Amino acid sequence: ATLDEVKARGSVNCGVSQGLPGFSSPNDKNEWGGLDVDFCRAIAAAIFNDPAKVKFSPLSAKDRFTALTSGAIDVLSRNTTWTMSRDTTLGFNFAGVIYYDGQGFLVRKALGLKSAKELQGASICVQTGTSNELNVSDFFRSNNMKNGEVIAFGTIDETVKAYESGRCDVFTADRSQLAAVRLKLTNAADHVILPETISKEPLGPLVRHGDDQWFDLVKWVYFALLNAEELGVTQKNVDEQVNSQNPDVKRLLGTDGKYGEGIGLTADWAVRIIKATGNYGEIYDRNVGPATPLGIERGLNNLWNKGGIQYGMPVR
Amino acid sequence: MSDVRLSGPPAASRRRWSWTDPKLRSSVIQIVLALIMVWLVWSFYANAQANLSRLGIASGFGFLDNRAGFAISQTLIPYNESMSYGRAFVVGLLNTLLVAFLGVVLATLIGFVMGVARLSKNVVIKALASAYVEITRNLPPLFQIMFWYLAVLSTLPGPRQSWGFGLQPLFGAIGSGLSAIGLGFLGTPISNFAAGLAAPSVFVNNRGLVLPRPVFEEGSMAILYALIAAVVASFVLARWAKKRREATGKPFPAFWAGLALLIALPLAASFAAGNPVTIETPELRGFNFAGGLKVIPEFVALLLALAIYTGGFIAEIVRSGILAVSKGQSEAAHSLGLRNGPTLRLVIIPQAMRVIVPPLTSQYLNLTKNSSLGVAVGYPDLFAVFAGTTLNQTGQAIEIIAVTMAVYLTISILTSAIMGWYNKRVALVER
Amino acid sequence: MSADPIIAASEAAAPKIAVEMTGVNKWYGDFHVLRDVNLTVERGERLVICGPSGSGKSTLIRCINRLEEHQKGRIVVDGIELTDDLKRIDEVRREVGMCFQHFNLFPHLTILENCTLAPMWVRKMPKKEAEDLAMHFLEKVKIPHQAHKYPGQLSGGQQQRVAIARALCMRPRIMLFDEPTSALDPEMVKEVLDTMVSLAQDGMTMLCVTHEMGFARQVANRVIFMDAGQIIEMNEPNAFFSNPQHERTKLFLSQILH
Amino acid sequence: MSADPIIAASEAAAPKIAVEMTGVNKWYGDFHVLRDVNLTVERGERLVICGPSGSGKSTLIRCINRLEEHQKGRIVVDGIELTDDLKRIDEVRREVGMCFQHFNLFPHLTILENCTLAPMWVRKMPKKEAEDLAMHFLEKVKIPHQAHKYPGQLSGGQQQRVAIARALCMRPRIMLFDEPTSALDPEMVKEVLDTMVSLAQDGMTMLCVTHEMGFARQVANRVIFMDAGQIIEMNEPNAFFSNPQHERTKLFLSQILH
Amino acid sequence: MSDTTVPLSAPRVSPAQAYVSTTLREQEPAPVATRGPVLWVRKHLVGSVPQVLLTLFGIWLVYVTVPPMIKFFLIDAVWTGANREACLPEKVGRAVGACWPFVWAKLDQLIYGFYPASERWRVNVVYALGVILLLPLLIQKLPGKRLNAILFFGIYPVVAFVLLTGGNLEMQRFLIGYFGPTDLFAGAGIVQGMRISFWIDFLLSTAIVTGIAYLVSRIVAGPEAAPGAAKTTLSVFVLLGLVIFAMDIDVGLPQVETRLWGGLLVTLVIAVTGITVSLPFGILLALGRRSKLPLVKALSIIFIEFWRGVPLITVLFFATYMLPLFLPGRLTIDGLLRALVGVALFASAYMAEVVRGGLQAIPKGQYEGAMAVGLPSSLMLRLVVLPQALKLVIPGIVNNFIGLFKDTTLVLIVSIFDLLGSMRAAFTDPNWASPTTLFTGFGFAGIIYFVFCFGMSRYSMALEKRLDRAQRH
Ligand SMILES: Nc1ncnc2c1ncn2[C@@H]1O[C@H](COP(=O)(O)OP(=O)(O)OP(=O)(O)O)[C@@H](O)[C@H]1O
Ligand SMILES: Nc1ncnc2c1ncn2[C@@H]1O[C@H](COP(=O)(O)OP(=O)(O)OP(=O)(O)O)[C@@H](O)[C@H]1O
Ligand SMILES: [Mg+2]
Ligand SMILES: [Mg+2]
Repeated sequence: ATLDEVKARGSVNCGVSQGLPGFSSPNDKNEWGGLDVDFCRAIAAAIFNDPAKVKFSPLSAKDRFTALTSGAIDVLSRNTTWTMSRDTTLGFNFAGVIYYDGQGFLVRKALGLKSAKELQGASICVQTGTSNELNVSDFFRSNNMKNGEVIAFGTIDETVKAYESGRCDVFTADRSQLAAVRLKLTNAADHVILPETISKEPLGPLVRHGDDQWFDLVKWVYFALLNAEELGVTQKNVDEQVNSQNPDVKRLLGTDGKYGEGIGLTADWAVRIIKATGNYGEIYDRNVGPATPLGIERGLNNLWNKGGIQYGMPVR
Repeated sequence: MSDVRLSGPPAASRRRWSWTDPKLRSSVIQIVLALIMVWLVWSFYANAQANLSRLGIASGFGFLDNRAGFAISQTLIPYNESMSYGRAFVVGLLNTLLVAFLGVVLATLIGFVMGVARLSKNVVIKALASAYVEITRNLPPLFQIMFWYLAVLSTLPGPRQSWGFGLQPLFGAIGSGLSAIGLGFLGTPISNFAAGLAAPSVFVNNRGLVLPRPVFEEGSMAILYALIAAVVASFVLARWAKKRREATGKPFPAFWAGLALLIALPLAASFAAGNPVTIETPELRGFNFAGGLKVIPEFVALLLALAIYTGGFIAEIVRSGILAVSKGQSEAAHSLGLRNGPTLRLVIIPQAMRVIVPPLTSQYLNLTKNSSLGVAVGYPDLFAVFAGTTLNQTGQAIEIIAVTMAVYLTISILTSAIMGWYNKRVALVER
Repeated sequence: MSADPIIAASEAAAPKIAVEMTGVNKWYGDFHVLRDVNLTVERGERLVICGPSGSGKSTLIRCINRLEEHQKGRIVVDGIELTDDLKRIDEVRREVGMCFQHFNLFPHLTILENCTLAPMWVRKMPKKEAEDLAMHFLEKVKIPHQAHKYPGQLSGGQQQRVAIARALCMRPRIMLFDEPTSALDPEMVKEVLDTMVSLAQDGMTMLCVTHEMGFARQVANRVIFMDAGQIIEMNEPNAFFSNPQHERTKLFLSQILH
Repeated sequence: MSADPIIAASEAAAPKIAVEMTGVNKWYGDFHVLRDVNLTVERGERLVICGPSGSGKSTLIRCINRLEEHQKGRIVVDGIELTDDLKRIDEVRREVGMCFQHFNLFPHLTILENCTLAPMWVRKMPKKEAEDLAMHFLEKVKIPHQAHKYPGQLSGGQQQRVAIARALCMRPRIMLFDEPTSALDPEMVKEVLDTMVSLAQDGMTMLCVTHEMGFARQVANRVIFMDAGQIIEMNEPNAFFSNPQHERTKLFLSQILH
Repeated sequence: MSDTTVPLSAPRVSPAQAYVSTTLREQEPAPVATRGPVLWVRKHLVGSVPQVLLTLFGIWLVYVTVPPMIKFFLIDAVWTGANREACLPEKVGRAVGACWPFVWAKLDQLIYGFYPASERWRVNVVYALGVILLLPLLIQKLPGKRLNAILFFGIYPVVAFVLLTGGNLEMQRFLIGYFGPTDLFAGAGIVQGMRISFWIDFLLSTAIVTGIAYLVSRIVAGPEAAPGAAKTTLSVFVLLGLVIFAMDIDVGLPQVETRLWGGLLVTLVIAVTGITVSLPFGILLALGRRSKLPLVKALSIIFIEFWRGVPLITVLFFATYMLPLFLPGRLTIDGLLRALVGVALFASAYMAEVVRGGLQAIPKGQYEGAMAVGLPSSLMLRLVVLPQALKLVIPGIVNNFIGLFKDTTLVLIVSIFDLLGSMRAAFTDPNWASPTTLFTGFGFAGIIYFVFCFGMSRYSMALEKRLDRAQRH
């Protein structure tokens, strides 16, 4: 079973993107950071009580699924859209939606475009192997527009490079990615993201079919993060919260019942997670929130009771 | 003398059963080997089965009929995202074949020119050709593809600042030539006529190369027929010219006559059919040029890099092929009164070819295989479209990689077979 | 055997002097290979040239059909002076046939094609006619049956005879031979020499570099001895062999004849 | 010269009959090379085999150490019948030495290494001993000084003598020679023949394909004449040369002796 | 025929024509140039009208390429700077050529990839050791080739491996563990850094395989061959055990995962491993292809032609993404190792063809000579045929190596960052985006590739010449 292998190996193998600020990218010292990365750290913390016991595999969109299928990684946490075919025929299970996103367009300001509807005849750069590649064709078709051409590149860097060099008029990807990419451009101010969101892009971690225990574990790490935020358990106060009398908090933190054992861990699994990475809101704010260079509002990604749709299943 | 009639060898007699019998030994070794192979194949199969069913991945080729859903930037046959993966496969395959075929042609041209240049008496030309060969052969092909794509083509101006090329310079030159010889008044009507043709109609920008495109309307078939007729006629003419030369010894300029036919017949047909072919000139509209024929920069970069890289190897092959023909051969031809041209054509090249062909074949194969590197610059060849995008969308790695490998293998085998056949034809007959 | 009518015919219009060399000098770089060579060969004459290795024999006869260029002096072949003019060189080469030590047949062509190549492409002869001519000479050298084989399938002696036939097909007025038998196995030497003798009997003008002294005695009008790029001695064969005048000639003959 | 003690020693235990061929037939594809050959060679005998080219001489002796396989009949060498059995083939090859027309020395090994290779790897002899043995035979063939050179640095005659020494190092009871002198320049033939004569004087059983009739007269017990895959005539040398019986033998001898 | 001479026309030499030279002429200088610079220029530059045109064209070509390049890479180049500002013409106030500070800034990444800075000395040691061991191997005159070769091909890889990865393989299972019915010894613990489970498995596997080898060879080749076969198998295992043991000891170096490797390091690791692994496999395949056993021959041909017929990137794809599907679930292989497997398979096929060329060049007489002195076929191969064949194909092997070196770039398609991949990654750094960054980067990487490949090709040519000479003497 995956969990046993992970334990024997002493680390979680986690597939991430090759460098997408806010989600997963290495800093100058080659330390990985970002929303997707922190999720992997949370898994490691839950298992080993050490968020460092995770090995990151940077993967291009094109390579990510085969890497997971082949067992090179245990979990893929790489802004991957939850689609039916991926969930079924490709042989994966999505453990949750860590970031609700939608596809948008990045263009040069100089073009003076207001709307994606004006993109008739434009050349479009997209990363191959993504849902974006499929959506963009559908968008043009459903709006009765003709795109100039869609040029698909193997990695995000190549795609951005091509956009920047003028090979395309438009770069399309998930809006969060666009925001991140824009930061990497030489003159961020010269580029704008068009208002349209042309698709639903629920991004989340996924695991292979065939190991329900591991699937549960990943899924519940995600729920633990959400529940912690909802219950106000934070990295700072988690030690105090252990003594909380709130029955929801007690169940989450394992002071009441041994829910952790259901996923092959110990009762205090969630404590370890929160201590290591903080709750979902903390992770969000740290990596992509308004205070970061990306500066993305919570929006849909707020908790269900705060106007968003993030909803952690109850620990019970 | 004893009477021994010619007879065939006897059938193998029965042998004593011994472990040092080589026949028996070899069969045992082979059986063991066969068993190992079977076990290997079986265990591969069983592992794959187990792994796939554990993951719940679909298998089989049913996916080929599913909707592909993605766009492809260069399509030789009509294609859009609502067509099937099977169609996308064909589009990719054709793109591979296109770049491989043009690459082979171009590389051969470059290679022959450079190979001959390396043998030139002219030291400047020789040095340049040597530099070309050494540089191109010693840089990885992928490096060269990326160089052309990233460093050269991507620095071209955007569509609005495109470099336009028309016939302007030509007509301008004619005009000034005419005025120079005092016929300036003639220049006026000519320039008027030329103005239409002279506007830029070929554009180069960082989106590639945009060319005027012929649009075939009703009646265009006539031109095609005329072209076919002209081709047939030139063949017949060439054969007739050869016959005549053999019969009477008199040469006939079959090449020029054929060329004239090839131009004149379709032109005449076009006139007769009321000029059914119109030229669609590209126009800058919105983001990009609309109309015309577009050649994407990914293709150009790949083609250039492949042709230039392989050309370096072919140049060396050609050079050594020519050097392999001894000096005595050209001396003999000269002493028979043959001049340099015929000596080269009738004596040197046919002999050089037999040295050149086998290594040339492997260069053609290498070029075809290297065309798969287009994936690094986003050229939608078989590998990118099928083993890339399709594999990603469907996840059926085994089927897709197997088919991809099989396709390349088939191309390789076909090419070697054709070149092998040709090589047999040019091989020397020895005692 | 009477003179070959085809060869005889081609001789008809020729000037009396076949080759005339006056003060011919040639250098390879700094090396002076031919030093003031004067030589007149009349029509129908048969010259044998001998001399030690490196003495310039090959160079001398290769100058005659301009496979090598001379730097000083005049060479007039069949009335045509050899200059840089390409047309004249062509003319001369059409009149002068040559056979090499290593035959230099074209290995990718059949024997017949070897023989018809030049007549068809240089003399613009119809194929049929060229083939008839070729068969005539192949018969003359006694290998008509091999016409459709390739050179690689023939023995050395046969190949050299084909080379002679190939040269004859251009109906040259002069034939040059550069050691035609020295690359052959001993048993094949004779068949080639026989062919050359029969050619001589037909009255062909021949210049022949060879060390086959029997052949020289039997066929040559004159024997020329060269050393260090000069003609040292020249005489009719009997006198040459029986009574050499120059020291070097004596030395050379003593080495070569046993 | 007295018998070589090492060779003599190795002969001690041998059976009386060295080679026995009964009704041996061999085909190359459909081509019948050996036709019903019957031949008995006694220990210590020295046979010379001659005959026109292509008559099957080489094939015959190559069948004896199984470089070629025969298809019909029996070959018994030194008491061992040759069958497909690899072990027997190995045994036979250990008892039978062979020298080829083109020597086939191993060019990447020194002379000494050429000689010690087989004793060390096949007879599992210690290196020192093998080298002593090799030097013994190299002295016998008169080239001990060249022991550390490579074959490419030796003349043809020397190479052939090394080849003989190499074969002797396996202390064979029978030696086969396939035209050992025909690839040599004339001046080297004698040195090799001398070596072979001295070997014969030591009492070695020898089968030798050669056209050196002087050698045959001096050394052979019997001369065999082959044609078209058959043994046509067999006799002791004097009778064979002075009074050949068969038409073909006469013809052949007339061609070969002058 | 004509030796019954028909009399030829009588000799026509009049006594006057008979001639004996009296003076011997001395060597004279030529009246026109037949050598020297003037003739050279005439012959090689301006012999005829087309020659002159060609020369002018050539000079024009040189003129439009070489000076601009020198200007770009040297004269107009920027040599120092901290970021893109240094290379922007607007900021510098002049035309800007190559942006060298970009290369300096990325140099570490190009040489080491993401190899941790504190551990880079290990890479340097490996580089240095490699050079120290390789140079004497390449220089023919130096003695001790055998020891040198053993050090380079035998010891060095192990040392390099331990240094680069940090050793400590932590192997958990061997043959039985992977291919056996269950993971028998998973429970056994660790003693002094050694995994008991692995070594139990190893010893057992060794015993079983040796036993099988003994039995099979006894059946196939007879009783006296069996101990030899068993001994050989055993020694192979002992050697393997030693190597694994050496790689497994924890020498106290921190582990550096292969995915941190990059740049030139990866290029060299792949090229060198590819060539050393492909040599023995290539030889086996080449021998297989010449085997008389139809099955062996057919399998070898299929294997060779298959790998030669498909592009390397499909092979890499296969190794990276499909190999794991075909192996038992328990077996996971490192990403770089997977690429190496692909490269090695591919290179073996090409190597096989090179070696086959050498085998074909060995004359039949050598085989016959060996057989006639009684060498059995295995010894014949080892002692007579292979030494000669391999020596003949050394230039071919070097050429193969050049090809492999160039092919290492393809690993970037399976997301391993070799030199070219690292360079491309460096291009995306917005800190260094300037109009000339790309050209500078390509120029730099190009020079490195060129120096390696050109150097090797010259070496192989020199070798070829020397072998030619050696063959002739
Ligand atoms: N192309 C060349 N360049 C320089 N020197 C040459 C060249 N060809 C021939 N020589 C030299 O010119 C001299 C005369 O050569 P030539 O071939 O005419 O001699 P030869 O009398 O025919 O000798 P051989 O009997 O060996 O054929 C020789 O010393 C030779 O080395
Ligand atoms: N491997 C082979 N395959 C087919 N035919 C062969 C082969 N080897 C020899 N022959 C033919 O068998 C015949 C006898 O050959 P063999 O070499 O025994 O003759 P030989 O008497 O030794 O002649 P030579 O004096 O030329 O060596 C020849 O006609 C030859 O062409
Ligand atoms: Mg998506
Ligand atoms: Mg000469």
